[in-house]
Amino acid sequence: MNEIQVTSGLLLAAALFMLGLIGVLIRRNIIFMLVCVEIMLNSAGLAFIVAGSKWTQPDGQVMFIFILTMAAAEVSVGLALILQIHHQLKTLDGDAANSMRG
Amino acid sequence: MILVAFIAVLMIGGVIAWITSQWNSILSRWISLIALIVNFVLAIFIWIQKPTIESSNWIVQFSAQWIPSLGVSFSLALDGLSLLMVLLTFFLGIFAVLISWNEIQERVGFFHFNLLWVLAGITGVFITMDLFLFYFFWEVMLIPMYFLIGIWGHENRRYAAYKFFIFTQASGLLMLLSILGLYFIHGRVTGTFTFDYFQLLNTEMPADVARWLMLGFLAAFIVKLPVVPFHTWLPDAHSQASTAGSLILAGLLLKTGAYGLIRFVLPLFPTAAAELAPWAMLFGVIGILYGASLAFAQTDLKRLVAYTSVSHMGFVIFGVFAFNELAMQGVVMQMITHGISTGALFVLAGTIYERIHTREITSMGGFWNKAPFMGTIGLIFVLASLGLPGLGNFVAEFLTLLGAWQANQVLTIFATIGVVAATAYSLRIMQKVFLGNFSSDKIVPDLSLREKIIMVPLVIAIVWLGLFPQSVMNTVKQMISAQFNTEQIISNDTENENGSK
Amino acid sequence: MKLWLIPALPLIGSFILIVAGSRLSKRMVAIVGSGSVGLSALITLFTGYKFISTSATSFHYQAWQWMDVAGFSPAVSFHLDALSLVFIFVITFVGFLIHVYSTEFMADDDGYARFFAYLNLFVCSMLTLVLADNFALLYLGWEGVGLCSYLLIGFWYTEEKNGYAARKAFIVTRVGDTALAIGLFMLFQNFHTLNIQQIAAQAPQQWAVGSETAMVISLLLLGGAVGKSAQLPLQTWLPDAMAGPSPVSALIHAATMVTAGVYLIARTHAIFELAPDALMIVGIIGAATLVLAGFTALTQFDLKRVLAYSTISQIGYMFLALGVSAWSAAIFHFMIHAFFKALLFLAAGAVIMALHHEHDMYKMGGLKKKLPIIYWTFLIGASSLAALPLVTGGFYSKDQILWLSLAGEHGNIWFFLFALLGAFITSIYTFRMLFLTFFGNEKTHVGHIPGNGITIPLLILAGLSTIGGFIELPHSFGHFTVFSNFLNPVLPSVSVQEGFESIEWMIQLIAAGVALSGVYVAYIFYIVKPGLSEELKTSAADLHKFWFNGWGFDSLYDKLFVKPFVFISDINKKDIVDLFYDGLVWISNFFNRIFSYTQSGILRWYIMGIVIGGILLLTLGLIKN
Amino acid sequence: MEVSKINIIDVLPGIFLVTASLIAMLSIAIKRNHKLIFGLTTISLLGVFVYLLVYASNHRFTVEPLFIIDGFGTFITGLIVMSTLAISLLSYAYFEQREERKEEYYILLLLATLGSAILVISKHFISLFLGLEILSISLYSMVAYLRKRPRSDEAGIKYLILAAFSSAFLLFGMALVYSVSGSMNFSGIADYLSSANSLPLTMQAGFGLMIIGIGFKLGVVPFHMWTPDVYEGAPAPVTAFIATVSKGGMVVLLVRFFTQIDGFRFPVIVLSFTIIAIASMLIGNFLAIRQNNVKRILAYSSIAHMGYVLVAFLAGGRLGVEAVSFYLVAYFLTNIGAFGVVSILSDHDRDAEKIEDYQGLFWRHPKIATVFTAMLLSLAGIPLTAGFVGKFYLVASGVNTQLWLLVFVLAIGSVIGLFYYIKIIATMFDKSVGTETLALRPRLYLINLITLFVLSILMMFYGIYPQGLIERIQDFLK
Repeated sequence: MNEIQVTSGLLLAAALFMLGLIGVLIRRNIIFMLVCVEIMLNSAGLAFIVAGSKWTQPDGQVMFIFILTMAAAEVSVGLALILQIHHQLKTLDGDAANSMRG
Repeated sequence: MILVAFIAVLMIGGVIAWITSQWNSILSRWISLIALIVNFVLAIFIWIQKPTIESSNWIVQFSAQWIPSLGVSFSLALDGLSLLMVLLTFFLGIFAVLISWNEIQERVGFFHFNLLWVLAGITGVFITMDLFLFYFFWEVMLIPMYFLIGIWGHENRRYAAYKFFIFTQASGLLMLLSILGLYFIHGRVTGTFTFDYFQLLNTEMPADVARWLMLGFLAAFIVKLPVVPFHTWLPDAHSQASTAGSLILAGLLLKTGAYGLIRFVLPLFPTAAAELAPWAMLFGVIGILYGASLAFAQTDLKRLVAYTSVSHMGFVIFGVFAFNELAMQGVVMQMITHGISTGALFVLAGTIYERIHTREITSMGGFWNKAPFMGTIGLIFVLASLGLPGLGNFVAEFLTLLGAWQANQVLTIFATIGVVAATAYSLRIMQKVFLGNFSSDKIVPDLSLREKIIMVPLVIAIVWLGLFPQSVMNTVKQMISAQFNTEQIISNDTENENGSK
Repeated sequence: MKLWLIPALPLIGSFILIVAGSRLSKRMVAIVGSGSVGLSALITLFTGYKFISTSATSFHYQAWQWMDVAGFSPAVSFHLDALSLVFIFVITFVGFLIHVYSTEFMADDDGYARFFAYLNLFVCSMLTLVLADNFALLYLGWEGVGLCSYLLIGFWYTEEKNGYAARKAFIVTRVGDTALAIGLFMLFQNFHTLNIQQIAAQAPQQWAVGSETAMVISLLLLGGAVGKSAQLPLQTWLPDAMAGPSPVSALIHAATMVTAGVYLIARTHAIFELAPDALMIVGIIGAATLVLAGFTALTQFDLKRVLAYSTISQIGYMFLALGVSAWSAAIFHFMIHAFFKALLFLAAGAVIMALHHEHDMYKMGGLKKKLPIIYWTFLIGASSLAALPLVTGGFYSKDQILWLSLAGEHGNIWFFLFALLGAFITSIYTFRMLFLTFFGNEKTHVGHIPGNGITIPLLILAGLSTIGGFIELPHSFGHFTVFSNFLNPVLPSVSVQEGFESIEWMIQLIAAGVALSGVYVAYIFYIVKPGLSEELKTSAADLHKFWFNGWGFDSLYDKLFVKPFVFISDINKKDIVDLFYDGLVWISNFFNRIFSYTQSGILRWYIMGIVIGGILLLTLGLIKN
Repeated sequence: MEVSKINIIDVLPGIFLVTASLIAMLSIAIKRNHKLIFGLTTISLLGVFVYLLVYASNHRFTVEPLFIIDGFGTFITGLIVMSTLAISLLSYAYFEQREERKEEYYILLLLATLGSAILVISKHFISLFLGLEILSISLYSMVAYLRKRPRSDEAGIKYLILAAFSSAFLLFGMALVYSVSGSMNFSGIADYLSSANSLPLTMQAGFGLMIIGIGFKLGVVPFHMWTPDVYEGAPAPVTAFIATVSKGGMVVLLVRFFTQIDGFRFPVIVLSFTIIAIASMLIGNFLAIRQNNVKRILAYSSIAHMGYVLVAFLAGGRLGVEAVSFYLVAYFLTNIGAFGVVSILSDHDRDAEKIEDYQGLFWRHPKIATVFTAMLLSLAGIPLTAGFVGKFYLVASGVNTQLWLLVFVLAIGSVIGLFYYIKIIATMFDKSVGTETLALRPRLYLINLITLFVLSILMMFYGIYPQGLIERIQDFLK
């Protein structure tokens, strides 16, 4: 894989990352925030794969699999928590969960 | 070993006093009293054995490993200056216990624990010869002092305690930086990393580094002393603390600052200190006059006395930086006599507070009529405070000024004017408290036997120091002249070296 | 050698009275109080006899080494020579008489023991002052007398204004003491000792006449002297000091303490002689003070204040004498003045006591018959003060000063004219006082008739102020100079300018005439035409007020020093420096509020925080590269 | 990679912890028993500690390519394990009196410990990531463990989203670094960097993003905002865990990573960390001064403390690492002690977090108050406490490398910090209001109290006689 392709691959990942990041920032719904975080994680995974292919190593892909696993675990815990939040606050608005401050 | 005993007796005594108070509060009072008397007798014993130190500078030394990997040792030593300071500590400590005999009724055990630990910290500061250990003790005395102010103080105690703690801690940290700086510089130059005072003496370093390091040390000491404009913790702390607290603060804690100047700043950084001297003296004079002017305005008796301390401590830094034996002897005398006289004034303020429950001098007056004994004692210490010859403070101030005159004449003139201001505020105390018409609606009984037991030795001490100061001066003579001689030798050496180059 | 006993006895007396005074009976207190000074006087007599009989130049006794630091080694040691002998003689004898007087005068006072304790302490301090062989010990005595003066002026402490007067006295004199202290520092710097004899011996070798250092030191010493002796410009405290009991005024504020300045200058004449300009200033201060105080005395109505201003004025004469190097004349006038002024104060005290603490002369009168002994003794004292010729001690002592102020080697016509004017005013106000008090109609009922305790000291003092003058008679009139011969080893005699010897008798005549005409003026104004003085007072009301208030010095100092000092300390009561630290606290709290605002609890804020942090971090990287 | 016998023994602590958590899970499936699980946990932790003491203390080796088991790592692993032990002792009493099912907590605790232990010894991005995520995911659940409490859930979700968010940064950064250097091994990156004379922009961006991820875990400014909320919402023992084990593991990783790649050659990195350290020390302390919630105060103070640690980190060198190690010991002891006090005072409904809860504590429960006072003084760095020696060490390392600005800010920060530590102490020594008794049952109370006593005695001991610990640390670092 030549240098240009690596750069564009990384740029794609970065674009995805920014997309996720902006999503987290502008979304108030906690589930969407979670989803956007997942996008960011996956963009990082993509970056790993691009980098791995640049060096023709399997490490990047190994890492991607770990990221996927971790994201899954995280989402499972996250959804459970969101359920609980919804149970208590009757809303999924992230900004509503602000009882602690100062 | 006797030096370790000094500290150990106090610390252990404090713990025992705390524990026993669960069963009997009187017992804990007695325990702390006995602990202090034991120490005082020990110290007197040393003094009698070595009234004048002729051959060696150091009377007793003790050294043990502590944290060898950092070059820290548990090193204690006693020379004339330390001995006097330790004596003063135990002497005033005894009265601090006695004066709080009735005043402190709550949490007696904890009170005595703090009292003894603060004294232990102060003792440690006076006898340690390891800079790490010095800083250690320097900080150890803060916490119990904080409690003494913060728990048993007057209405605004919390604010005062905060202020005291933060001021001293902030300046202490700067000193820590300097200690470490010195430690590493010495380590780099010689290869031995050590906090040992004797080895750190004569560390070679560039002039500007020495200047900065000295400022760090100076910060801690001039806040403690205190030098205007770093004095504002003092009036609050002094006026809000319980009587014993004020006694210890004024009598002893301030002296640790003066002691530090003499023990560390001058010997460690002779050249830098000499450069600073005119400024330090200037600040001393400002302190003398500023403190006096503020003392004159106060209506809170303890606050008034607190500002007199600011004024009197101005003489200390003024004298220390005059760089001669006369002024230095004056400073040492000032440390002792101020401890006694101001301590006594605070005790007096405490006894008055016990009687009428206010510190406002506007609601006092004419107490001589009801309590002539108290009046006489008050008169004597007011006179001591204005520097009347025949009392110890005069010797101190006169020697300081006489020595300072050789160093800086203009500033000495202003410092001498401070004595006039001292007259104004001191006599104001006398007038507002003891003279005039008796105007209080409270009953003011004369001093009780216990209070007389406190006051009479203080009076004897201050008169004795005024008439026979030589016995005290002999004790530090060797130490002081050694200090100035070595400095001369050093400067000669460097001159020679420069010459040979 | 019992020299140390002289100051020690009063000290012991004072100590006993302080410690056990409240438990002793009044009789015991009187015995201890007067006895200790009496014993002291006896020892003085004995010592003086020994001193004269062995024709020694000095006795010396060292009690102990006070301090010994780096060459500064003052000892508590006493030095007795002719000068100090004159002083301790006056102090112990007049002191003893005043003690005896006080046993009756103070008999009804609650603070009986306290009074004698202070008085004894004063005598001890004063003796230390004049006996000290070094300046440090002298300073101890110097401050000690100041303290006792403070304590005794404020003796009746329940009155607020007494306390004020006492403090004023202490503080004003301390201003002078500061100058003195600095003078001592300079002396030590130059001689490496504070021993008076050594300095006196070395000074002429070290400095040439007119040397600048000598000049500065002399002026500083003068500063101390001016404060203690209530001379211009530090004279304001003495009139207020009359708040103390009359024996105190007699002893401290007339006979002894206020003349300490005279003693100091006489003692250090060796230095002053090296600074002719300083000496000139001494003379000018003396001349100005004596006239100023005289005019003020003319306008006072308080009996004791008249005497106070007259004291200032008379010490002015002594300073004038010192200024023209007429050392022994100054000391002679000191001694005579001590006798007659103590007498006047004690008599005035008796009058005031008899009239139920009435101080106003205009409310007195006609006491000649009621209090004959007081009247006669007062008359003797007053004549001496007015220097009525031939029969009074005051004539001889003052005449000597008048003569030397003109004819002495440093004398000049202006000094003489001032002194003459002073003499004229002196006799006017003296007799004004006498006439107002003892002549005319009785205006206040006489209560207490003085007993022996009061009258006997008065009589003795009256005797002394009369015969005291005869031990030193002028050249033109007997030429009997026991006193100045006696002092000669210590104080050099003054030489008279060429061509003046012949006119000495003329000067004496003028002086006598001036004194008598003063009496006549007083007689016209207060006996013959009593209304005249009132007219004069109203026609020159402003001037009268100005004089009455002591030439406005008090209000001037009040505006210049006291008010600003009090003002500054009052506005700064809260300590302006603290504002800075309050500011630090405020800033911390301000930061706290700002940063707390970021902790909003809202998740997206926090994310934003991280993002902004990240952007800053990355930008930083870009900039750095 | 070849897994040999020796390697199994070498990674035994990890295996031990995993096994323990599995057994715990199984035992829960059979029968719920709080005491049993608790016993299992403590025994397994003790076992790991004994293993480290006996076997690893004089053993240095690497497990290629993931782990390096050196003295530093072993030491901190031991510290982490012992801290977890203390926390589990505190947790037992804390959870015993709450209704929720308690047993799973210990599984999470063991796993989180495992994650932290892996972080400490990892030398590869993969192990770093795995360790971090094992730690984080366990922590999400632990933070929200008391799910009936709204605050606990709120803290959990905040922590989860923010942690995942920052993980994404970390990962992306790692990917960038990897793409430039071609290695995920620390030593490989170091090799690359040593040949490169300047930092490529991509690499720099990668490090920047990694710093965000690491900074978040450490809770340093400006990535600190989660700290107070999570500290407040989490159960007190969990807070103790976050404050100590979680942050400590990350500190060690940071030290290891940047020491290995010698990141201090690059002024950008030094500057970034300097700014972060200064901001943390100042803002952390400023935030705390008017705070009235004890847990939040401790949270803000931990921000500042991480700033202090960064000073020693930036100082680097052997003294720096020594300082970090010593400071971590002191900091662990102190923080566990402090949160232990909070948890011992907590009741069913809420944690004892308001400052009013401490009003006059000294006169009601002198023992607890004394412990708390000692802990706060240690945090403030007052002598006779380990915190003092620790701070002294930090300052010493800073002065040694002449980081005057940082050291100066450290001093200022300490002074500001004093204010709020004293505030708590002053409140405890104030006049007492009421005399309510503790919610804890006597026996549980005793366990906690003994734990706290042991902690304070250790803390004091290291404060008065630090020589032993220093020698031990120096031994390990050889």
